[in-house]
Amino acid sequence: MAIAAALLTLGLPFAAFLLLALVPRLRRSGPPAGWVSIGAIGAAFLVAAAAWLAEAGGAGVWGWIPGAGGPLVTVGVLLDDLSRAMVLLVTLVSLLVQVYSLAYLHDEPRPALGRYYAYHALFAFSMLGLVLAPTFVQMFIFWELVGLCSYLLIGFWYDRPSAAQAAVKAFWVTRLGDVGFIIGIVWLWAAAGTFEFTALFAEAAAGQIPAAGLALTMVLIYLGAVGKSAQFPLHVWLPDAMEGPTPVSALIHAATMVTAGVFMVTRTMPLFALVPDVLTLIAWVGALTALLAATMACVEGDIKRVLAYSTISQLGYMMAAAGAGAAAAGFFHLGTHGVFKALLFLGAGAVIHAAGTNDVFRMGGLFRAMPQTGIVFLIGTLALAGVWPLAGFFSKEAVLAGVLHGQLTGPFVLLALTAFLTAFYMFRVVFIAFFGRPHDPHAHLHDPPRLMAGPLWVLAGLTVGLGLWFTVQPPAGEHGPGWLAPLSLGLAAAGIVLAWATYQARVVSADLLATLLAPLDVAARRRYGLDALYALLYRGAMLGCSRVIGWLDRYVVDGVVNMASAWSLRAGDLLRRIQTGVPQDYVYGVAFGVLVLLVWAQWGSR
Amino acid sequence: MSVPVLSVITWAPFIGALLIMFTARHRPLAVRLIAAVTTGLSTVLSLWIYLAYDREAAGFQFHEKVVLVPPLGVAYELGVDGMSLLLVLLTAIIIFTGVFASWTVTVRSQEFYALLLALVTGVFGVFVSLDLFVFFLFYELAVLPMYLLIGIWGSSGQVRPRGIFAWAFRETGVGSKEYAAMKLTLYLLFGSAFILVGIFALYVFAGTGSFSFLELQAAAFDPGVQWWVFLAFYVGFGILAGIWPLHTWSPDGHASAPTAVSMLHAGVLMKLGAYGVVRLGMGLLPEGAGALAWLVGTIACINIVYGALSAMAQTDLKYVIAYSSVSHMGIVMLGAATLTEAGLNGSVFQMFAHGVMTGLFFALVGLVYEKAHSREIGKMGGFGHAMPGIAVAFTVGGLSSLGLPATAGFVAELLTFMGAWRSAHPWWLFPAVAGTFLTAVYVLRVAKQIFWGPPSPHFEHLDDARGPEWVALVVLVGVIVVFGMMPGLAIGPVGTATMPLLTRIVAP
Amino acid sequence: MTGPGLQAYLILAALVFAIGLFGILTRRNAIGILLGIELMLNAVNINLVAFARFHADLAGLVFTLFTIAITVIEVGVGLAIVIAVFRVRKTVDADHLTLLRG
Amino acid sequence: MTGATLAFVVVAAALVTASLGVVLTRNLFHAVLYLAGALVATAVVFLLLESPFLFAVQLLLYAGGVVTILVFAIMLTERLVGERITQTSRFLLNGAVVAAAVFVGLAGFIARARQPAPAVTPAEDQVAGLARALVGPFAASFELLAVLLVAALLGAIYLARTED
Amino acid sequence: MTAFTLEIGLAVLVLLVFGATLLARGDDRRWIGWLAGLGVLILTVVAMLLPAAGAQLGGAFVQDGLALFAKRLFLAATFIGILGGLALPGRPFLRRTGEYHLLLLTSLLGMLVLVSARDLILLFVAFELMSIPLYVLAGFAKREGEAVEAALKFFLVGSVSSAVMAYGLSLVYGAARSTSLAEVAGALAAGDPLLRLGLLAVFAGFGFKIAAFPFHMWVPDTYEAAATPFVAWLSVAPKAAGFVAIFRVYYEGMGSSVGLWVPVAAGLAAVTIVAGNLMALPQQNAKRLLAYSGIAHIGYMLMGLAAGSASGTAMVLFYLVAYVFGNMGAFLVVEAVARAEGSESVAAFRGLAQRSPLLALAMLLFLLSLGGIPFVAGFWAKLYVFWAAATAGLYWLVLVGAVLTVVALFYYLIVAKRMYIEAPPATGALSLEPMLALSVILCVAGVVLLGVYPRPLVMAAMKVAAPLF
Repeated sequence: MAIAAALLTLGLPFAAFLLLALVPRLRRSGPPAGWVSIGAIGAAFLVAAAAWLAEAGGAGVWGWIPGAGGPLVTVGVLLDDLSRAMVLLVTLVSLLVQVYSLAYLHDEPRPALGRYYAYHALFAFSMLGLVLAPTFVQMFIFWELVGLCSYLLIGFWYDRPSAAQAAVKAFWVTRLGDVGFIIGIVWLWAAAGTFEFTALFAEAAAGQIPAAGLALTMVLIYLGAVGKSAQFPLHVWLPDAMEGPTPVSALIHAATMVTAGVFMVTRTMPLFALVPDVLTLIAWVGALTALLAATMACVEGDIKRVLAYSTISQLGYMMAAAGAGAAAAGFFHLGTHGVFKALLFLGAGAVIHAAGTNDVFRMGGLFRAMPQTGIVFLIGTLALAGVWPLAGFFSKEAVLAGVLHGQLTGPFVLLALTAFLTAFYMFRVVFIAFFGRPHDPHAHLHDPPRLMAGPLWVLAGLTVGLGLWFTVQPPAGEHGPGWLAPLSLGLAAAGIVLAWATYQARVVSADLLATLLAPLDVAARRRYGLDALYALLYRGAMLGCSRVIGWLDRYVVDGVVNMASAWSLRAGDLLRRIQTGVPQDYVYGVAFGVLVLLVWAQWGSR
Repeated sequence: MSVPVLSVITWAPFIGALLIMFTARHRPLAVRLIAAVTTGLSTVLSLWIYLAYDREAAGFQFHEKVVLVPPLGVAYELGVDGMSLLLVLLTAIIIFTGVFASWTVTVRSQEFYALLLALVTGVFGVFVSLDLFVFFLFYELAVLPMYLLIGIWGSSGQVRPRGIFAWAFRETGVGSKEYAAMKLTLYLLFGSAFILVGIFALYVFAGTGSFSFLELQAAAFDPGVQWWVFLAFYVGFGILAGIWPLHTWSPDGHASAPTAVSMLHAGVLMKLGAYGVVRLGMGLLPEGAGALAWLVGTIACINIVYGALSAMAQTDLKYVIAYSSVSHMGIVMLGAATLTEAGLNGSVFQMFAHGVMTGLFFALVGLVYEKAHSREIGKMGGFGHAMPGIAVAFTVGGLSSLGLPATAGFVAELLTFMGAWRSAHPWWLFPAVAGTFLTAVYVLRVAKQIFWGPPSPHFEHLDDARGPEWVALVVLVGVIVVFGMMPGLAIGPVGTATMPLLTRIVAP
Repeated sequence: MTGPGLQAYLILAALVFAIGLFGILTRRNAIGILLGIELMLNAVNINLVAFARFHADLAGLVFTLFTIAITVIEVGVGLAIVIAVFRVRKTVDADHLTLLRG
Repeated sequence: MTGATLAFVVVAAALVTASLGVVLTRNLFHAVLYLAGALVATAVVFLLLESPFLFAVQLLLYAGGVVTILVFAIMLTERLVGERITQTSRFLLNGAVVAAAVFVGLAGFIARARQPAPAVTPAEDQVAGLARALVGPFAASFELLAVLLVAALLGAIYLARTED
Repeated sequence: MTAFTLEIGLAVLVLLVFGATLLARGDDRRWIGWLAGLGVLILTVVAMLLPAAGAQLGGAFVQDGLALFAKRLFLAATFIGILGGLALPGRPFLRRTGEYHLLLLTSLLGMLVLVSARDLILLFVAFELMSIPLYVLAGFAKREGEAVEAALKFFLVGSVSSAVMAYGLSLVYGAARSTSLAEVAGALAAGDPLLRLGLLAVFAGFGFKIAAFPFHMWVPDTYEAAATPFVAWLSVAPKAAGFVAIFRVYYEGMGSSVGLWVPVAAGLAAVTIVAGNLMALPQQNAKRLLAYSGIAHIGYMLMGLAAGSASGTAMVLFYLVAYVFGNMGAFLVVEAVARAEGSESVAAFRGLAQRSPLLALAMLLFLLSLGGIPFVAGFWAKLYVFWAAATAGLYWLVLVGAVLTVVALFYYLIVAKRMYIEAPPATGALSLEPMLALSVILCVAGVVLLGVYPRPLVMAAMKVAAPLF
């Protein structure tokens, strides 16, 4: 039953994709295509929900690449608590986002819309496949496929050079991580002889996996997560990915795909558990990522990019938790974050939809103009800031507790600082965009249509509801010392207050802050020079190297060949000059021949 | 097996060529129809044998044998095993689609199709012949018509003579189609000399007075002999397989060749080289192969990275694709060199995958060129609007070539990686993986430059693929995806062929 | 009687042979070249007769007869060709006959 | 030194001088006369080698025939030119070097050759012997020679004649 | 008396043609050519049926397998040559057909005898009988400046070489004390330097005849200027004769001394291959191109000679046959094109494939054969000589040959390019004399048959070559 359910959730979006891909007429018709995809994902959601309620579990594995001794590579489905929850999240957010998109993109030409939904269906399929993967190879397969979808959706407006560039950049950077991932997978296979999680975990438990090089292997595998989950230093693609349509950002670059890395680490925790040092590394990297992203978010003016940085920062949280061994907490945060970050993105979408700009400084006083949006956005913000009693508060506290429990003081400090910054930059946006003076009083701003509002309210409701649910029934797992909750709340409050003081009450001058923290400010605005570095590496190292090789190939390797032939041509031309046409010279030829023969006979043949 | 199905597959195109030559004078449509029908027949039959092949029994099936020259031990002996099965199918697919892809050839189309079909007979013959002598004759038949095909129907690019050998470039006229045709032909004939030497050496040293593959397989050769002969085979076939540094015929040749010919040559003929190394080299000379695997694999690694980087440097679309072939043939040779089950299966699978992929690429490039009349990537842009179908197909091909899962390319590369790490030289894994990343870089770059971004001002009234051309695209894309999602289709039979081969090499 | 040995004759023949070759190489006039050829063949005759004498073998003399005859024939044909050349080209200077070259 | 040797030296000197004259003199006519001289000297050499018959043949057929043809040819060409042909030489030095080299090469061999003692008695009556040889073992060659003569004559006539 | 059948038959034919020449009247006397052709055809048939016979004339003349093999080849080649030349235009060939064929046949007679001669004198006479008519034939178009110039050069180089040869023969005779080759073989063991010198000098004479570098210099000029069908014949028959004579003089019964000639032959082979192929590269005149390529082919045959073994000899014989068909064919196609286009330059072949596909195809086949591509005779020829040289341990020589083969393919493909790739200057098929066409067809047949099924000929060559060693 469980397997059937899993296959069904997997199959529905795929069917939708095939339908849209292979029936051009349907695809070009636009909205109907959208409804096909929505219907499929909706059904998938129902199935997932049913499976969730029934707590159905089970695994099925089938051979994929045959080999002499049994299949070499297998694929299948693995439905357990982890994947169940993730499936639920993915289907839900996908459903909401797809519905939302229908209104958000109603101006798009119909074929484009059809294409959009084809991509979405493919993405849903791929993401589910990743979540349900019982083997590393399958995970990698869908890992790449979601990457492909993200590439396609970022480049949805493919005639915008910036979008095209962003899409390619996203693909390349994540691919860079995947290089490590695939190598790690192969190494693990060579060491353990299988790709299947259950078998691997069993071996890990039995300590049959040779420890030699295992750490490096796991680091390489983790590299995949670094790329996908935008960890430092491979996070550079995520902000640019905001070139895609906002709903895409909500779905792929906030709620689901980017969390795949966290999911993978959580999924394979038994293996990472074998190498504590790697876990510590993961924790530190996560915490660092969280802080850096937060600082960059503080100086960003583009509302979507702020959210993108906050996503990175929150992913850092999750990774830190996983690294601290509190995978559950990390996953918990993954879930809640998925909900309220989707909410924030969709809200931002509504705002952008109305205001027609991403720049917060060209917004203002939106709250009055579009109260619904304002409210849900505020809810999301509070949740993200980790204010009681919203979902974010609990998951964030769980993460901090986990990190603390892991004796990782350094990361903990960084994360705490991040919590403060999070509250600050989010409310910075809120105050500027929603409460500040209207930037353009004459603009006719209005709340979004029902199709967009609906999903917003659903997500808002979830955020609140989950929060209340947890207040009533605290979640299982780590609980930090008593001072933890007040601390986090305090940090959040401090952030909010600072933001209010700076951008609403204006008792503190933003410029003053900037000048005070000048070096940090500049560095953050420059994105810590990482993008520049990558650009340099790409242009200088890779393209430069390719030019050199290309030149060598054409003008040396091939040059030698041409030179040989050219030389023969010239030699022939020179040699034929001996054919002077003068008879006596021909006799000379004979004479020389005779001479050579004589000489040879004299001395050559003793 | 009452009907000599392999012979039919092999000679059907040749009959087609004769028919075209003698019946279809000045009737272009008839020419195309004959070509389509005969190649279609081959395709259907190859599909049929592919399904009818008994995988339990394995070994060589659909065996045919007619003694030609008894005293010399030359016989017309045909048969397919899992490996040749797949490649026969590949050949059929490529030529069938190639006929449609070059539907618009107008100049001297009669001769064009005749030569093309004759060439294909040679290719089929190489894959199915079990007699080394006949094998060689087919091989030459597959190589020679190329000269005219490129020389007559090719297109010239321009190469600016620079660098230390500039004078030589001027003298040889680098870039012109005549140059490309000449270079390709001379190179390949030069290689075939090595092959011939190798074959005769085996014939002599075996002393069985027979060219039959099976009998030679039974013979045991002295290791020294094996070393030398394998080297000869490696160089001879390797030239055709585009091994570095003997690959320089391929970019020029493939860039200059007309669409169908590029498809066939990059798609199938280069595989012919790899096939030769695997079938004759490894199949007959296990110890030689074992002793020289290090060389094959190392050079293959150079191919992968070097080819990818060279492709990245190109500004001419066809050259990009051509160099990508050089890079991907590296994967093929690497897989073979690993001498592991995964690697060898991957190698053979990559022959197939890359064949289809490159076929698709060259078909698309041909279409783009035909519509835009330019191969300069720099000038192109935003073609996605005008030719969405081509854009999609190109993307699929590109994804396959960068080894994206659910395309045939991924399976091949995964298997090769696995094999490489399990091989005697694990470090081979790194260049191979790096290659896939570099591929991602240049392929996406090119795709973005051509199809994305705002429409380029240089071109008006571009349009999408039309009528017959769709056949090529759809079939090839379909094959890439289907085999990418169900690799078992191919690996199943291939495994039956590769395993015995490996057991002979690894466990002497 | 003790006359000069075989070698003396052979050396003499070789000398004449070389002189003939010299003439062929240096003469411009076609007829002059013919004369050189004559000398070379003449040297052959000296060889033959000398050998015949010192081996007391008739074959050498027969050989000489043939050589002489063939020489005459060659001269005849050669002169005919020279005359034909002269008719068309109005010169017998061999080194002006360079229409064909390379 | 014996009389035979003396005779040889004299004849040899004459032969060599005549030969040099052939290849060096500027006047073609004189060259031919020198050639005649050389041939005669050769004939005398034959005589020294006790081959009277060949001496005769050489004188009559060779010196006579060849020289006559040559003179005819020269006169013919000169008539065609209309003035006396003086012939010049080219690259004397190169020619001399090459010819000398050839001579040295040959002489080197000859010097290394074994020195057979002269057969005491010359062969029995030469003329009869030759006659027997020509109809005997060498008949075939003789026939061929005849064919060759005819063919060459034909060819020569064809080339030399003025008509068509 | 069957030993002399061919020679006598040919002599009779010569007399017939002679008589005809005397009787013939009128301005078009080409019927004599038909007569000669018919006669040669008959003789060819006879030769095919003729059995080998033992030594004659006290060993001076031998009709063994080798001789018979060679004679069949000469006769066949001559037949094709006459056939191709039947329709030669131009006054000399119309009016003096008699002389033309008479000389051709006498030269042929010389060849027939040459390959049978085991006596120095007979050898020399036959050699001259073969050569002297050729000088005249080269200048047969005596009103053309080039023709007579070519004849003069041919004559000068030829007579100098024959002088050298005669000188060598005299030394050989002197050292062997006999004119019989059998004695020579015996004497060589004694190692008299004079004998070696003599044989080397003789080799120079043969070198001229087979046109090995550097005795080749008359070849391009003569080929370019002389009448093409005659050149086609000249480029194969005398060379074959030269090679067979070389086998007789240097290999037959030499026993262990054979090794003596290997370095000479190998060296000559190397320089000839290199020089011939390289010098062919820049040629623009088709006949000149073929002339140089022919020189290169001589080099390849010398490879087989250098093997100094029965198999090597056999391979040379096979090569000769393949070469006869391939080279004659190529020259005859040149003649056909030249007659239509009025130009013998390679450029005249432009677009031939579109005007006369079959003629172009024939030329392509000949070129491929000369280039040594499978399915056609030349492939086997090259393969076999390489094989022979390799078995003799001359790997360096094989390498040189193989590399230069690529060069050769280059210029052959250039011609192919002209024919197939370039556009024709005019449209409409070329007009082609039936007899010329027939001769081309014969060559095609030979090239293809040998290419598809070389075995019988190889075996025959093996059989006739074996007794030499």
